Amino acid sequence: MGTIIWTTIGAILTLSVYSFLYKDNPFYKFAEHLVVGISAGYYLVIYYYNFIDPNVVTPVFQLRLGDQAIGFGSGAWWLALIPGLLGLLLYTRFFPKVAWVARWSLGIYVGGYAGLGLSPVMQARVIEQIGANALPLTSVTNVLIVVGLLGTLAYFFFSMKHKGILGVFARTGIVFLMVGFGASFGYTVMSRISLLIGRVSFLLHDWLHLV
Amino acid sequence: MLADRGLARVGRSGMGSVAVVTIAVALFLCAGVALAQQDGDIETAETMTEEVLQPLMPPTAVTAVDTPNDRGSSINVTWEHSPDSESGTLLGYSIYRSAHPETGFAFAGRVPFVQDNYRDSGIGDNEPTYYRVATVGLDGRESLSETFGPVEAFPQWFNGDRINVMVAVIIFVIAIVYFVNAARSGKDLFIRRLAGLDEMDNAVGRATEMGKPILYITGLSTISDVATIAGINILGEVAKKTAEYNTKLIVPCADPIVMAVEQEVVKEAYAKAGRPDAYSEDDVFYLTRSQFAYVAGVNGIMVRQRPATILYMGMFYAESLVLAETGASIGAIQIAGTDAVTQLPFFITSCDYTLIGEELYAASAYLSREPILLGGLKGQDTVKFIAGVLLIVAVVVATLAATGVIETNFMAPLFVTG
Amino acid sequence: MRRQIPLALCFIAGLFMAVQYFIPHPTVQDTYEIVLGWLQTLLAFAFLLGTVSLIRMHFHKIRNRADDRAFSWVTLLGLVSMIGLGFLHPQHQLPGSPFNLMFLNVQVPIEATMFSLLAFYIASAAFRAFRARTLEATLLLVAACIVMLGRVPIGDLIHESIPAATQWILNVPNLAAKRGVMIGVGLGMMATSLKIILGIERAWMGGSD
Amino acid sequence: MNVFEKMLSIDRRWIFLAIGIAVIVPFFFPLGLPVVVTPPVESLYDAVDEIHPNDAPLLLSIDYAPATLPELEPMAMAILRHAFEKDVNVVVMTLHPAGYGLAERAMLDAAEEMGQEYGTDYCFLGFQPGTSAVILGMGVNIATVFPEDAYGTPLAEIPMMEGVRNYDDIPLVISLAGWSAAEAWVYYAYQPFGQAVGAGVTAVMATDFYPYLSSNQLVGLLGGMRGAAEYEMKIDNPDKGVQGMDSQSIIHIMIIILIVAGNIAYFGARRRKKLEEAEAA
Repeated sequence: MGTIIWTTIGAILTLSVYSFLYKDNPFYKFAEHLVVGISAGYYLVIYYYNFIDPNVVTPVFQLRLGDQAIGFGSGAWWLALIPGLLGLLLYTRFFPKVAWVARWSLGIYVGGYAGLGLSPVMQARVIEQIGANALPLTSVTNVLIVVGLLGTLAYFFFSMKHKGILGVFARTGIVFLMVGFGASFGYTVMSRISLLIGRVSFLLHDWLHLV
Repeated sequence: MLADRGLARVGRSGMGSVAVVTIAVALFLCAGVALAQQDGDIETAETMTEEVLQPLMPPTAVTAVDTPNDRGSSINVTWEHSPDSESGTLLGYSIYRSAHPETGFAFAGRVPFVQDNYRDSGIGDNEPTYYRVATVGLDGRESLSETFGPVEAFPQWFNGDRINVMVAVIIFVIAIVYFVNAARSGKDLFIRRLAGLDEMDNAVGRATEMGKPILYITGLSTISDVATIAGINILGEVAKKTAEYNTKLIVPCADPIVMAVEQEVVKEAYAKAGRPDAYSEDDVFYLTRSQFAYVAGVNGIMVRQRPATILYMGMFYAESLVLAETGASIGAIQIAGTDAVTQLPFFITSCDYTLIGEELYAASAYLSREPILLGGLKGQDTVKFIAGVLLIVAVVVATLAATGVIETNFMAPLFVTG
Repeated sequence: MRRQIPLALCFIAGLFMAVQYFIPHPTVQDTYEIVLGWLQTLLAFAFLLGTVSLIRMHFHKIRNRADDRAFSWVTLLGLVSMIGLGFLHPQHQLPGSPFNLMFLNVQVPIEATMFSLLAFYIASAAFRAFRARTLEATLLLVAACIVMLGRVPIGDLIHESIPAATQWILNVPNLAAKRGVMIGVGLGMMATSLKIILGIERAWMGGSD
Repeated sequence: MNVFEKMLSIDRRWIFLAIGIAVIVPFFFPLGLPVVVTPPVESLYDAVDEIHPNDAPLLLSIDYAPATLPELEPMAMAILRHAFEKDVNVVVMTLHPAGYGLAERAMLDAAEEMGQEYGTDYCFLGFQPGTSAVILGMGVNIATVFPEDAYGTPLAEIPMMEGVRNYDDIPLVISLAGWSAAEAWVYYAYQPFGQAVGAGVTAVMATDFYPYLSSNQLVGLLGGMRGAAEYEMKIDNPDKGVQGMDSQSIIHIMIIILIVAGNIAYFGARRRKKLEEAEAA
């Protein structure tokens, strides 16, 4: 019985979303506002239990008497105060006069991820890609791949006019880019239709038991 | 006179570029040699052989060394296959370890018989350890090899497998810093036209004329995607313009930290334009972290607030086309920029202008025309040039090696990383 | 204080994260994991900022008697009920708990349906925008059509070489273009990261000066 | 407004309606659009077809999880129907912890439909953790890895398992998986024991498996919903796979027609406009 009710709720919400294809209407508005609220609440709860609880609350408030290494890594309980403090600094944004203090936390966050965007990126996106493309020019396919890559790289030159030899390469690059984009577009169609088949199957089979 | 000075400048910068490129290539080649030598070291350590034959023949040449370039606590055990491995009578190999050469061997792990190595991890650092490897028959019978040892696990302070990455990063940093400094000293830098960005002014102007808002979306990712940071940088430039024209700017966010940063960016832009009152925190707001719930919300904003201009700058996933098609249906001018290769086709199809890949990262320099940012772009191009040269050299060497003109492809280890 | 400290913190955090990549020693790697944990925890704290922002916007809509204010109540109700169910129900993640049922039967179907709208939009986008105006546009649409045909059985019936052509397009020009974009993007990412670490690009804290 | 301009300004909701119809109709009236059976599917079909009835069993490892169900379950149904139709005995098992219920469901549905009896025509071994160890162990002795079936009956007491000791007594293994399980069967059943292995994988994974086919490490391969549709055509029993491919084919062709029509309209309208301008001048 419970299953039928929940399936019906899911089905009605599914139809409400599809009604948007015709035009904006109260059913869509309802589904939209509901899912924004529900999912925002869902993520607040999930992030609290997955990060704040194990990394801050548990080490600081519950296990502070035990003096073994707890929390993440090998740090002691007081290390858990740091993310807690950085997190609370974010809340200075609620008070306009001291709101700038939140920038300290943001600075660490932005800087930390910027650092991670340096060395691993050089490895995975530059060096290994060049290595994978260092092909012997012993087949037409290999020649095309090398020319295509050089052309695409040339297209991304910003500080020179695309004239002369650079212009020729850049034009070649655009040709490869466009064929590649067309191919990705065509390749994706099938999986998107599978999603739609899945939803229609939910409505006709799981809900209405028609097929 | 002026032309002369210009030429001299070009000459100097040309010399600088050549120097940077040459040093870079040289350093990179050195890194390759170092890597190749490291491989050699490991090979010499493997040449200790002891052959013992027993009824069910055990593996031979058992060797154990500290796992290189790691955080310690692990030893690599290798061996040569037992002759029985061909006969189909083997299940696999069992690895045993002990602190003593003769006694106390404990089971460490088992691998299928197609494997000839095992990484024994989770052991103590700097403790002498002995290894034996046994063949395991289909009937469960085992036959032990000779003992190898002692060997100690220990952590390394430098990951030698990544020396090429480090050298490349250093070259990159030098190139960027060099050209940023050159730009600081007042050099005029050329940058090619980027159609999507030239259109940005018109797009903002159009919204102003129509009295409609501009919708700005930095995508669904967090700051951990650098594309999001690029999107935030561009938002800074856009907010300056909307503040100047007094156009409403709507920025729905999918990540709360991105929201905090974007509120900062927009608020400052309005303050600098002398219109701090025109900024409202309800304009830069959080919707939800959830991908398609966010899309549902943004679609609602599009059809109800009918922005004249929509800008997508950052990291996008499958939602790109849902957003861009809804935007197209309300007749908005749309400019997109992303480095998500899989989503570019959809933006190219549905938007008026699209910044492809690296163009997104060039955008904030292009829009702001700040010399130091433009200098960074020049550095980027230099490294791109180096990458192109290296690729050509590597292709030539690979071709020569494949056709037998030279014996080994000595460029290949350069691109192997760990 | 307002600018120098955040810039300094940004520099230190960035430098450490860039350098740790080359140092496998546990002293550094354990610290790295701890700092990464801090960053994730910081994001978790920020969710309260986001949620307050969402509540405030809808509260303002209700107070200003906006047209759609009834729906603002829907959002607030959904939000509050999920937070309530999540924090009051200790086993909120177990199958069958109210929190989990709401997630599976409200959030999941709506999101899956939003996702499946793509099947419709992909068709309307192709009709509207695939015009052979220029050489580039023509290449794009021809490649898309060939690959589409090559994915369904009808393609084989039209011409037997279509599946092979599809595979070739995916493996050769598509691969070359993707790698080119990837290398360029890599350099762009690194340059942006470096400019942030060195404090050259300061838009994230409201620009320079 | 001429016909070209009308075409260009068509309300996109007509396109949406057409897509919706193209997806819904095949659910009720499968069109059975031509599906060409490709060699990898053909050879897998032949391998199943050649198994002797009521003798050494086919081992079907249903290794998929819910996420890849839409693509892989039609394959399981088609293969089971084929085997049961020919009175080939089938042993069903799974290597995926979430696959137990899915494997059981497909097996029972097909068996009921084809009037097969548990224990004499088919049996279910259930799930064992440790992918490679399970596969290697079964090559030595199935009963050491699965001492009893999924419902607690010792293998020795199951009539159809009489004389089935290891891979020597199994003519064919088929793995249906959206993860590396199918590869594991190649590495640990084909490589060491020479066991004939066939696989069914998702459309995205299929390209990675072609090398195994050309090196004969796999006897046959089903790729995605299309592979399932081809198998359904082979056994003359069109079902979910063919339905899905009906929708897929129709919509793919429809999009291409839309592109062509859009271009005709665009260039037609442009040409007309130019002519009018020329006349005015």
